[in-house]
Amino acid sequence: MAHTEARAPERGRVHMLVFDAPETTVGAVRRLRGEGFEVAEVYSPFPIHGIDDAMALRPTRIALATLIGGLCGGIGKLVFQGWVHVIDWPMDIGGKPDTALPALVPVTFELTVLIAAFATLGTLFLRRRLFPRLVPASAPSQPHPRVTDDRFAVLVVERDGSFAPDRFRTLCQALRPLELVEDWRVA
Amino acid sequence: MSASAWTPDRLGPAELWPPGEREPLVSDSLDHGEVTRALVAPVEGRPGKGWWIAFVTAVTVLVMGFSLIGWTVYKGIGTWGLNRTVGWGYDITNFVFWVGIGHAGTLISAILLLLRQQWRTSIARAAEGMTIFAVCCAGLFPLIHMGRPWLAFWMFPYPNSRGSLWVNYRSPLVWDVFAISTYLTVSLLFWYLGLVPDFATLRDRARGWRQKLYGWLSLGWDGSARTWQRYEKACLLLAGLATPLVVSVHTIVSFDFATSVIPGWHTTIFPPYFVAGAVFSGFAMVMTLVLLTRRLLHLERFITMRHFDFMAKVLITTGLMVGLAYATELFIAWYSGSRYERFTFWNRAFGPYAWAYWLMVFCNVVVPQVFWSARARRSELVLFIASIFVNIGMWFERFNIVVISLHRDYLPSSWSHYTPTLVEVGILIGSFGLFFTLFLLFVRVAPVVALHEIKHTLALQKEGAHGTH
Amino acid sequence: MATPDERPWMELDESQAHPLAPAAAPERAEPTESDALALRRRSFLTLAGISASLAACERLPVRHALPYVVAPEEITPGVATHYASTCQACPAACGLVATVRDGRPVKLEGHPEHPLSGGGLCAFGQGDLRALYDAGRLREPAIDGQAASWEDVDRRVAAGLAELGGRPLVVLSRTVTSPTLRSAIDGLLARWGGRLVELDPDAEPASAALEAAEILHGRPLLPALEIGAADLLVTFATDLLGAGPEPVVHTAQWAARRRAAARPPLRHVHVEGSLSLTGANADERWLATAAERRGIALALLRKVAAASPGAEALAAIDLPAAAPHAARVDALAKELLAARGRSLVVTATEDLAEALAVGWINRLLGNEGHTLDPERPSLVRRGLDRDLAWLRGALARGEVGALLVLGLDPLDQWPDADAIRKALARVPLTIAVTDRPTATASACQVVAAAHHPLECWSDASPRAGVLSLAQPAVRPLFATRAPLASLLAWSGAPLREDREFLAERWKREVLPAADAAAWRTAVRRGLAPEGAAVAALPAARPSDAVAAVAALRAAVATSAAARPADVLEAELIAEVALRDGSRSHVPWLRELPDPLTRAAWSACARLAPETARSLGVADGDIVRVSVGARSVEMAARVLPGQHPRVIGLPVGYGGRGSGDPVEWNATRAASLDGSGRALRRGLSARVERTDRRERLPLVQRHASSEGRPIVFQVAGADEAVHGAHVPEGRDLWPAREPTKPQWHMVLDLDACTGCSACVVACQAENNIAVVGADEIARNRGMHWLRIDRYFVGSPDEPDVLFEPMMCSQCDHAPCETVCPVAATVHSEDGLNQQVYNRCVGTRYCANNCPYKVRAFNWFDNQPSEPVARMVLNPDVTVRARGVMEKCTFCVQRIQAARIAARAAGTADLPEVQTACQQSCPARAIHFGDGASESIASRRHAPRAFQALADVGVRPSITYLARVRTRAAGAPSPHDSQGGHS
Amino acid sequence: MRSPSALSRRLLPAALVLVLAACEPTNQGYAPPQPVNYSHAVHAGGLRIPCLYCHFGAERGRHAGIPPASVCLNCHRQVLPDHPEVAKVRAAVDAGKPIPWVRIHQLPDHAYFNHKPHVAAGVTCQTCHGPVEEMGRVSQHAPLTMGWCIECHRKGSERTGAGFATIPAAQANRLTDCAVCHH
Repeated sequence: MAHTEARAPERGRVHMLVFDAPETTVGAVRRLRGEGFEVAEVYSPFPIHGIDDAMALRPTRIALATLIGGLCGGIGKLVFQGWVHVIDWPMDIGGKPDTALPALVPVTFELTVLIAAFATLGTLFLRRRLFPRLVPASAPSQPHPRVTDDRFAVLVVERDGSFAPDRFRTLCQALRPLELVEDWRVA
Repeated sequence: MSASAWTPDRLGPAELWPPGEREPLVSDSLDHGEVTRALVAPVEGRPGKGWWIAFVTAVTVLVMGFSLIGWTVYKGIGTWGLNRTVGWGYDITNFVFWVGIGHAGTLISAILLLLRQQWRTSIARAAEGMTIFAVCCAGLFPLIHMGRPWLAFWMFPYPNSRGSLWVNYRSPLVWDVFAISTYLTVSLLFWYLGLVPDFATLRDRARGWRQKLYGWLSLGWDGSARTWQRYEKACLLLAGLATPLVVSVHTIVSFDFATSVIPGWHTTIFPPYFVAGAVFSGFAMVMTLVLLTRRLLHLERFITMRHFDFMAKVLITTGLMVGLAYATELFIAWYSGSRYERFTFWNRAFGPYAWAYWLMVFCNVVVPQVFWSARARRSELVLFIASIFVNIGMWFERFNIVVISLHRDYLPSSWSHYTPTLVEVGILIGSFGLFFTLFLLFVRVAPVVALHEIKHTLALQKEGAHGTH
Repeated sequence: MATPDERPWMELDESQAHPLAPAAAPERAEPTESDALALRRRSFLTLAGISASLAACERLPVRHALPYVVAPEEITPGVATHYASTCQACPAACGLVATVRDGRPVKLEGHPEHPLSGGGLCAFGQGDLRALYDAGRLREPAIDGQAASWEDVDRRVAAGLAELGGRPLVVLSRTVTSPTLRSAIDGLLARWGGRLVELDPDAEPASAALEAAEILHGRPLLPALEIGAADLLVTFATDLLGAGPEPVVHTAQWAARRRAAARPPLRHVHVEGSLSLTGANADERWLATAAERRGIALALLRKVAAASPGAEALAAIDLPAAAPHAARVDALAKELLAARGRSLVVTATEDLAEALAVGWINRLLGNEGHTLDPERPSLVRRGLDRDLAWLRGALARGEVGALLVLGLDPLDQWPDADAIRKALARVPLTIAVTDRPTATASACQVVAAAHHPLECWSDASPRAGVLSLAQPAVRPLFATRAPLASLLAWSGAPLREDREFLAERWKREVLPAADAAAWRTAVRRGLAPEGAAVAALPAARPSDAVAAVAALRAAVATSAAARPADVLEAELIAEVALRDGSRSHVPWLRELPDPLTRAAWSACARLAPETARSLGVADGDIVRVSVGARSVEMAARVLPGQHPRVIGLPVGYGGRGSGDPVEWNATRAASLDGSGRALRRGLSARVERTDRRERLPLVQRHASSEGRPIVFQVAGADEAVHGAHVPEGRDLWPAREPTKPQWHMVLDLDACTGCSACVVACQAENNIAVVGADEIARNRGMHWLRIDRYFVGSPDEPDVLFEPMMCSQCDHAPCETVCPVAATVHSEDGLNQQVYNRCVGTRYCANNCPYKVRAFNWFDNQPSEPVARMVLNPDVTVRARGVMEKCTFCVQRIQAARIAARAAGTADLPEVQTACQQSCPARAIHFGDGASESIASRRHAPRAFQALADVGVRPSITYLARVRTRAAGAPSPHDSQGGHS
Repeated sequence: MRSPSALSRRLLPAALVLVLAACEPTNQGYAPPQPVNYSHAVHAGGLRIPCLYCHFGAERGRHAGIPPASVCLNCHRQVLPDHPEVAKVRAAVDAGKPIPWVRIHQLPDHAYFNHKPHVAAGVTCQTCHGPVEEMGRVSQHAPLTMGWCIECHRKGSERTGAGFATIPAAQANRLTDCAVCHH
């Protein structure tokens, strides 16, 4: 799902509006979407308050990965510890029973947290395709070099012939972006 | 966080700052571009004289410390002042001290994040860095304190040809191994996650090898709304994970002592006592470090006295908590009726190491009381001196727990004394060299204040200002 | 021992060459660089069993295995053989069993069948093994300081002896207990004309007692003590249980008597000035200076004589009435009179009057023949001061034609060493027979490098009627020669080999039948058979009571000069570790802490707390003690129980080559009286404080038990210990199902005298490293077994309690839970196992041990010289640096027993003795299955307690409290525990 | 854009190296040339000489022992006295110098292996040394790691068949105690 979303701007003609403040950006997105234009993506140097709502993004389910990771880590480690001390090589350590559950709690807890953290970040990186790479990722996916500094870019995609170029231009004039790049393409 | 409306009233105790006089956390006049330029300047520019002096000093101390570690490994632990009765001294004292220091970062970045304390933003990055470097210093000591450190990998359960002889999961030291390595890993992940957008900023400003380097480090960050959405969620989740983790780590470190049989160690109060002490010492160290960094990197606009005011309040609170713990220990030792417990605490206060005990009480309980004064909370000199005192006091707290409990335990015939050697003192100083070397490198590689978070805070501040008027 | 062999000790067939040394090393051994050390390669097997750690990721290095070319019959590689022999470290000549592995002795133990020592072996005797492998031994003979061949030595000696010109050859020796050696000396003296002078270099004087015996019993031999027959033992400043003449024998008798349940408890009253082990163990201890002791002895005699019919002549002597402790003297005299024939009074003194008085007391009480045996006298002390005075005079006058010094080092031990050195230079022929470089050897023309006793054939008769045999346990390591062989060579005897001479003499004079089988049996048992002919003793002159009374009257008249009350008196004392200092180079003995001062390595002057206060001296302050014109500087050690006017100076330190920073032996502080006697007691001394300090190598710095349930004493054997029991059933978790056996140890503190034999036994058995004075001072000693010493009561006259402390193998071992790598875990049979190769050295276990019995290898401490490593027990891992270690209950012995049982196909383990248990002269240590009768009955005895039982770790060691019996009405101010620091 | 598989191509070999470094290689299969070209296949296989005839130490104690050269000559004085390999042995005996055999089975020094109880328990030589009677040049059959020892010791407590029957049940379950081999 995220995959197709990310690739969406590459299909069809794409126009880019550049702003310098989060409020204007959110306002622009609302207007554009209200006018029936499809806002494919918004790029910003920091998370914009209210943009999820404006873009009508579905809430992320990344917490599920955390839960699964944590359960796997915790249960797995508990079972492994139990196997080590009860089945594989039971030893008399300090006269305590092999099944000394309280002693196994700390490590179980740590592994729960560790694997949950790995699962969360792994999911984030995988889903958002965040991997180490040499070429600046701006080339394919980042529309404007200053979106990591002080610019906010809104991408509007033209699709299915329902796009009205005149209306779009008029709206853009009203929104007063710093820049308007029509038919923006991946460099 | 992003979902809820932020109002300045939540900033902190509003009564201190009557409406209209409310001091902004970050100077309002800045725009995003200025923030970027101001904060990446130490990374992109050439280091100043101050940085070089600090760096050369730190590296020198580091080299000295590691030479002494090399000497220890070559000759044996006998180069230290430990003996048959006192098997742990500076080594574990330093370990617990550094682990404690390492608590403030995660506390500030995770717990205060969950508690929506915006003032954390300016110091969170530095505090997280400090956490990681402190945990590195801490991890060093369990490693080198071993008689045979080259076999340290036996502490990890890995399949082996010894019939698969695993580890003893009942041992608090194994818990430590898992706790410290998990804590280091999760802290690193959390820290790195926060750095990724800032690396992208650096990447997009850089050319040549720096662009490649930051290109690698920023993982192809694009700043899209969808990425930010998941990013923020992941940050919250990690904060949620890190919060019990940070509490668990010092709890487990306290288990090293609490699960033993030695009077003075075998104490159920230890987990909360250790965690409070860790926050206390961590905040003191953050204070020391941020006071210096702020001056060194000219970040007064981002780290304001208001931040220190908050930190000083945390110090006084946690200082009272450890003070309560000290008193509780003494009371319970008396109340327990155990002759061993009673003697141990009598010995702490009036035995041969009484000076260390009272130094601890002075530094940790008396000194922070100065922060009842609002003027003291806003005096850099008072803050700096007090934070140093707390650092010293918290080191001695661990020394008292480790050494004074051991040197006179159950059997009077084995009572002994411990005096550190120059090697041990040198390694302790060397660990500060490691800490500051890493920190000084860090401020040259990454923005010491989180760019995107400051910008976010600025934006919220403006929005909030609009919203309330 | 471990192997259930009905013939436990090997026999050496006389038809064979000595087979102990194999032609080559067995497998696992590599060729060594022994040539560089002038070791004869054939003489030993290399260092099998010495661990070398192997790098994990490499192929193992190529190792060669060199099998025997022709296998010797007696040796199975890796299997120990045991040889019965006799200890020759001191004249007490205890029975010995040497454990030999692959041709080298690795452990000395007591000979259980020896009629006197009965299985125990003291620290000093066990240390002799380490002396065998001492790198500093003489390796070849020398003439005028130059290495020489034995032919040259014999030629030079023969030439020198041929030119005596009527002047006597003097053989100067320690008391000779070997009848065979004595006959060889006699042969030499008969050939060349001369005289044997015997000398006992001990701190404890014997000459006056010998003279008293001569007067009372007709020959200068000490009547043997039978402590086992006594109900009341009164000892005057003789360290019977410590560094006395026969500590193993007397300790065994004393402890056996204390355990004899059917008889009234043995009461032991000890009178002394400087705290000794005997004093520490006595029920009652009186403090008295040398002069006061004489007064007490005479006052006792006066009261005993007054109450004894037929002692009018004695009563007529004007014996002093008033003595210190007058009230106690009265009471004791009554007790003595009530215990006629069942009491025993012993003294070690330089005062003939005191010695005679004690002899008379025993005679009047009818103890002779019961607790004291003049008919079968002890032969371990025969040095008479008058012989020595003669030798001094003869040397000074240049009348000695040749001097042969056998083993002694008078230049180190005599106060007038400089004069003797000058006199030696004028003697035409001087010969030193010694295995060590000594001061005397360096002043002698010929140095006949001697075998170590473990390389020699010999015999010994420490008491009339007792004769044992000594056989070598190893082939000679160096180009040395047995002293006996040297004497034979110089006397021109037809038999020149020590073994032949010995066998010939035994067949002729000792054995009932002069056949090879009887000889072989004797060698195998190490003892002369029952009813064998004993050594000839000097004939006893009939005792002349009138003359004896006259002698006493004369002796009493020569009263010692009164000393002002404020002058301190110095007393030379011996410690159990070093005794006279003849083995002061042995690292085991140097590392052995004195049981009273708890100081190792370092000589320290013992001062009473009161004295130390008035001098402003604390532990470790260097004090200068001056006796006459001589002075000595020594660290002070404040010792509760010391007489406030007596300062104890240990002898045995500072001998040449001992490695002491001070080349000094305390015996030199002794002064000479007018007759040339070396005085050791009651010396007027001045003590000054210097401004220097020494960091004393103390292994214990706190003397009080702080009222904790650690150690207890009770007033009667049936009295229960209070406060040491813990209610059962407080566990938070279910108990494990115990299997059989569960090893358990019981230590009887009432038998334990603190003699420390077990400490050295443990060190030898378990390859425990010696770390040196500096490390001991840092509290880093490696001993697995230590003997804690607590003082109870007032610091001026405290009771002393000893408590051997080792790993308690706790059922709920706190050390096990905390080890991260499971290097210390519990075994099925209740042992707390320590796996050295798994240990990573976190020291967490040691921190968590309530008894602090774990020792960490702070450095690589094992000796590097190959010869010193030969002493290592191949059954025990040599621990590397960075590894924790501790007592294992001698698990290698348990393991050997289990293998033996398995090979025999039985389920029952043979008896296992730990090394400490085996060596204990007092038999204070009991070891076995906790459910067995011998252990279980003791564990549940009234006196039983466990140290720190309230901690709840369930130790597998049970202690039995010390019983201290005080006379009715005697001051008994101390409760069972508590004390001071 | 790089795919995850490119990542795994680079990371996996690195991970593999780490895993390999962690597992300890053994000397299994070690078959060095020996100074005398002695064939167990001929003596123990073909001629059916019992192992314990030459390695008599195995019954008596810790070391099975390499037989003294004199044992070889018990037979070879009569049998094949002129064989060139036998001549080497005789030369060694005449010179009194031991033959420097290359040691194959090496246990770590901190493990106390004792042949006697194993032989007594009926463990065959081949269990550990492999089919020596088929070996021309002896090679190390088993890995001789602790895990390999323990595998058998664990079974010792269960096995009731030949050999282990001599071990009383109460003792058999102690075969995995550390002190059985480490003291």
